[in-house]
Amino acid sequence: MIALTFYVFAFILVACAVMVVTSRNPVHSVLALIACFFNASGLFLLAGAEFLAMILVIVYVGAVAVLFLFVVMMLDIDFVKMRAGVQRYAPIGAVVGGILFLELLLVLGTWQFSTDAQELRLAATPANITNTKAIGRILYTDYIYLFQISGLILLVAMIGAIVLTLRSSTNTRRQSVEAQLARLGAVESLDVPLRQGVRMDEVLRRQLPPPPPEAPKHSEHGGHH
Amino acid sequence: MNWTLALPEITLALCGLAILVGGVLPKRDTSFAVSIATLGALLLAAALVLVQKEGTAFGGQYIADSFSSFMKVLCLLGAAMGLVLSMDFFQKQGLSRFEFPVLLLFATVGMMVMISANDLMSLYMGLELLSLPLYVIAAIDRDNSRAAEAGLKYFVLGALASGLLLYGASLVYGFAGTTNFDRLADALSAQQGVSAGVVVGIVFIIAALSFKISAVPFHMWTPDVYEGAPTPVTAFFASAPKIAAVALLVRVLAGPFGETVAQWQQVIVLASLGSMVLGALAAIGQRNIKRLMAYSSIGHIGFALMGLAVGGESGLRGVLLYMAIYLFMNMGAFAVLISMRRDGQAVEGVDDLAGLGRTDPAMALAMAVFMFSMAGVPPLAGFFSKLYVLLPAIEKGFWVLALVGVLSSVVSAYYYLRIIKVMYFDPALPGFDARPVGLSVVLAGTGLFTTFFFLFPAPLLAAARHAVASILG
Amino acid sequence: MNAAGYPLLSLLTFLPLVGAFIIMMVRGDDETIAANARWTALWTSLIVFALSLVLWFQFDTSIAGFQFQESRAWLPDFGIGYHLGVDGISVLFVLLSTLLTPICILASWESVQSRVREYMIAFLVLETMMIGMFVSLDFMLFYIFFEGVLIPMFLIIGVWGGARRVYAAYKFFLYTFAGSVLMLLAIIALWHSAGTTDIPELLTKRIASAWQPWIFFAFFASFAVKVPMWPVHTWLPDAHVEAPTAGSVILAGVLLKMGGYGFLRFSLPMLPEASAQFAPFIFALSVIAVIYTSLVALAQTDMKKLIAYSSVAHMGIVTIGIFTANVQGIEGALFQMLSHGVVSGALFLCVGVLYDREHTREIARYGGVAKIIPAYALVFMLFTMASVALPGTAGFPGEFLVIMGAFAVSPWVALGAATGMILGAAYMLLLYRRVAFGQITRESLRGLADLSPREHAIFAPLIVLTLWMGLYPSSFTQFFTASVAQIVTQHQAALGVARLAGIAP
Amino acid sequence: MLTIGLAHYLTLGAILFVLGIFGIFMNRKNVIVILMSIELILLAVNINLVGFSAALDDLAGQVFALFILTVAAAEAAIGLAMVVIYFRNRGTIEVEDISALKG
Repeated sequence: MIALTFYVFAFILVACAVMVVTSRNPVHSVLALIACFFNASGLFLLAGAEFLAMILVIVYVGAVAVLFLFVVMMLDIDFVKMRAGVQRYAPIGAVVGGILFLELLLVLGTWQFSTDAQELRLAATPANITNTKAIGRILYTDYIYLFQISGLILLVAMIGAIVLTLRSSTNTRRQSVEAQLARLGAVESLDVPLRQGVRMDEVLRRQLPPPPPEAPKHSEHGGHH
Repeated sequence: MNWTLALPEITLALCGLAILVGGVLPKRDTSFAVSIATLGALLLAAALVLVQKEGTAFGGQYIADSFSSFMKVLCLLGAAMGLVLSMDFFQKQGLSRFEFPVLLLFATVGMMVMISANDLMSLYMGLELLSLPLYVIAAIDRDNSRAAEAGLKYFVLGALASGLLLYGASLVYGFAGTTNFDRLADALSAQQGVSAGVVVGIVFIIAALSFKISAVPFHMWTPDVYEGAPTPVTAFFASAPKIAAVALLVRVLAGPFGETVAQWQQVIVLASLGSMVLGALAAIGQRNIKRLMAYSSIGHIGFALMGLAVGGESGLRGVLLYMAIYLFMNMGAFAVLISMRRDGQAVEGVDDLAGLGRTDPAMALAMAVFMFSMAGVPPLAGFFSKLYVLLPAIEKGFWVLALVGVLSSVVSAYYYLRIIKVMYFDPALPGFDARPVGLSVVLAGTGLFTTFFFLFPAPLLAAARHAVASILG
Repeated sequence: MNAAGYPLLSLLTFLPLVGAFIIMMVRGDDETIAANARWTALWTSLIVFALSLVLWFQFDTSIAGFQFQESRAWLPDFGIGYHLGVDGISVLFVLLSTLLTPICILASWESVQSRVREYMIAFLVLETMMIGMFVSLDFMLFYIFFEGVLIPMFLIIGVWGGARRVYAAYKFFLYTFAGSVLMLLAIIALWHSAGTTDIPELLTKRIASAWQPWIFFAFFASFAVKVPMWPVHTWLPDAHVEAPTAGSVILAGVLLKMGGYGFLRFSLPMLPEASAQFAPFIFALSVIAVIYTSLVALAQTDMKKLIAYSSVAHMGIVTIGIFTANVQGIEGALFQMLSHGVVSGALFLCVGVLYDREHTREIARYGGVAKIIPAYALVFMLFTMASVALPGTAGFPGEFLVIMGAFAVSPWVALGAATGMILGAAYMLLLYRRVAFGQITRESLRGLADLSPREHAIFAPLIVLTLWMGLYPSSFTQFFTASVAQIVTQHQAALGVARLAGIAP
Repeated sequence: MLTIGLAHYLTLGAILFVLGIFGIFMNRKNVIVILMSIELILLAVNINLVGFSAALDDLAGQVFALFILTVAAAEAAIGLAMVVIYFRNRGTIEVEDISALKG
């Protein structure tokens, strides 16, 4: 049963991966990539890596793949004009890829562990606790150093994405507190009596209060134009 | 959990966070203040590195020894010089953004993590913490299509290299059951005849690191990225990250994979030969001085790899000395390149240097010193850097390497001479714009080092010997 | 510390750098800088020359070994030290360098008008490198000075040279650099097999026979280019023609001697077997050089080029002398190098005098100058005679001794060298006749000014030396008799050992 | 073939790895697909690591994979940002057009 599940997942995974690489339409590629991640997640479950399987779905499908999709859509590429398919070197590439694959198979097929791999392990899987718990135990203790570095990496990615893509465009309307404060006199705020409103069309106007001694407390109205 | 050992990294990272907050909050342009603060943080980290104790921390993921101190100080110096070179340039280009120093600082943290890595995982994390900021700052001139292209190219190939590294690392992990370098060394030395999977893994890891140091055949990105990126960024790329990657290569090959020397030695020899020859030949036809420097850096890496291929105490010491001297020569040469700005416009042609000997004799003299030094003419520092790798190469009988090395340095002398020829022999063009103080300081410092290294070589030699002793155990 | 009681050789080597530093510090307008640079350079080089006279007077000619030694640790990790000293072979070259430098500076007094400061700095740096090379007793140190010469010389040719200066400068640099890096490998190989780069120590070590040909070949690549030997001489005519006068003088006077000095100091004593083995090969190349370049010289229309080719021929005589490995041959070679340094330097100065006035070096453009400027013609004649080795001038004793030495080895080699002498007489006299005698070819020549006091001052010491060396050679040969005798004895002994080893199973 | 062991996972990893490499070098139409190929390579690595982790009974492999996931997410963000600015500059993301800098 497990074997069958494995083969189903693996087959779909490979098929989708082929589609990622060869599909004409990048949107299809992204969707195939999402399918890849789902199937890989299933394989992780089979191997007992439950936490990783969940993370793969959450992080990859939830964030990364959506990001891909978002960018593909945003870039507004004319897919019809795109040159079709993989280009003329594809057969050569396929042959080279095939050779690489066969070589890897040859190497991996006769896999052997180091004789003392068992003694060298640093984080042997503890018995009788869930995979998530086990990872949680070591992630924040033994691997705190790397964990913090990964935090830095995410920070850097954030800075990087902002540096590269954020620009103060002239088209977007944004609040500028300073500009609003400086607009003193041009706009005045009225204390409107309850249930009377301001009937601008009519001459009905309240009498102005005496001028304030200092910059008035406009800030609470900062939001409106 | 002996976390205080990693104090330099921790301090630098915390400084980075503080500087980031300090840079983001004020409404005005904070780039200058942020640069100064970053410079201070880098120097503080260098001071901390110098007083750092030796040992391992975080369950063996982190190691501090005299090798790491040596390389970290070099990297911090390189980063600091790169920052000084960039400050004025970005302002004049209208690119000054406070994020650049912050990214450079985090990249430096990445280098330090790499250099102190004693585990495949910390190696990878350090490498990525270095690479991601580099991708960004290659393209920081984002409205320039050349910079954007350089960034994209660098990113795609860099990510591919990361993939190769990881695939190799996974195989090595699978074989030994551990990612810790010390334990890997045990596992690999215990084995009679290493299994094929490990060899494939090691080759993948070497290939990925070769990409980072732009050794042949993984050099293709170098000229394009060097040309496309803003010049100070190129200066930084050509120095500190390369030193960190070489340090990593040395540590990995001398440490955990030291027992499998037979498997990787030929690979390194070939990479070294290829880099030296390509660096010498491909640079000849270049008109753009940044591309020329890119090929020159490939050639220099070939020489450094010669020391690694030879191995042993003297060979590795040669690598360390080569990188140290290369840092100074390279930074000095780039300081000149960054000063190449006419009527407010940066120029990059070799011919734009024409007549510099008349218009700015001091800078021309400095550049001539760097070029003669890179060509390996005694008594300048570059000669000694080559000598220190040639000595062990001949001692251990690597005749072909040594011969190809000296012949390629004759060929490369041709294009270094071309720069000198343009500066001194050609009719003068209008002079460059006034040079900012920071550039003059870097120029003077590196120029004096390159010229007078031969008088006081002992301290650097002693430091390198000490450093090598610590990784060879 | 040494015989002088103070670090004489270090002083000699590095004093010019002090002068260069002072010149670098001069501030002011172009005129002030130029004047200051000229005078500072002249005084520096004169002081160095005066100091070097100590060597002349205090050198103990009865000792074959090294004198005035200084040594300090420098790169102890690699067994490379800072070791200076002179013996009979090198001492006169030091004097030659210190003598020619002030003469060159005087010679460029008026002819160099652009970038005077840089020019003088380059010359003083060049002097440091030349002296340093002759006094180093550590191979690595030697190499550093040997190569360091390239930097100032490249700039001197390239910046202040003639029309094709860039090509000539490149050719000069790349030829010598290519040769030298091979020597670097050989030096490292020597260091590896002997564990030291100290020359006196290396001289006592025996290099394994299997290694000798390789090391010899690498040395040969470097020194043969420097000498220069046929067929790697082609950089020399270009460099000479394009270099400014003073550059040519130093090039012919000192730099060419570096090759011969290298052969004599390293190849012959350190690699006796390979030297003996390759001697016929060297003889062949040298004889070809002597005859072929003499014929080429006959066909030249440019005065400088003619003298440049004559240099190649004269240096061919030198290499023959060195590899005869007998006392006459080596003494002759040494003497020939010294005399050639003086005479060819003087000849280039003579050409420079005409060039400064008429701005051409075409032989055909001159004629009958003897009638217009007799003093110059007289000086020129003296050096022409010395160049064709007229007895009584500096050229004679050297060539005579070499031919004597060569005859002992092979009459054919001696014949070749003698043919060269005859051809040399032909082209030099032809040159002199076409320039000095005959009809005055151009009217403009009538306005030629005779030698100025400055030029008199330049030529006077050279004239004195030329006659002194010709009339009383033993005051020079006495310096190197002991050293040469020792080299020859050791060479024979080493060959004897090798022969014995060859006979024994 | 009916018991699923290490070899199965390794083979699957190798297939994905080769596909990823193929995708990077043979793709001539779209840079985004190259980024996706890189994700495939990282997925291959993760499958390898999980396979080894299971076979060795060691959690380090899974932790490694976890970190790779984190970094890959960061890498994807940077990569896509790079594609966006490239598109803004050039109006295209075809691979064959990325050759203004002559290699």
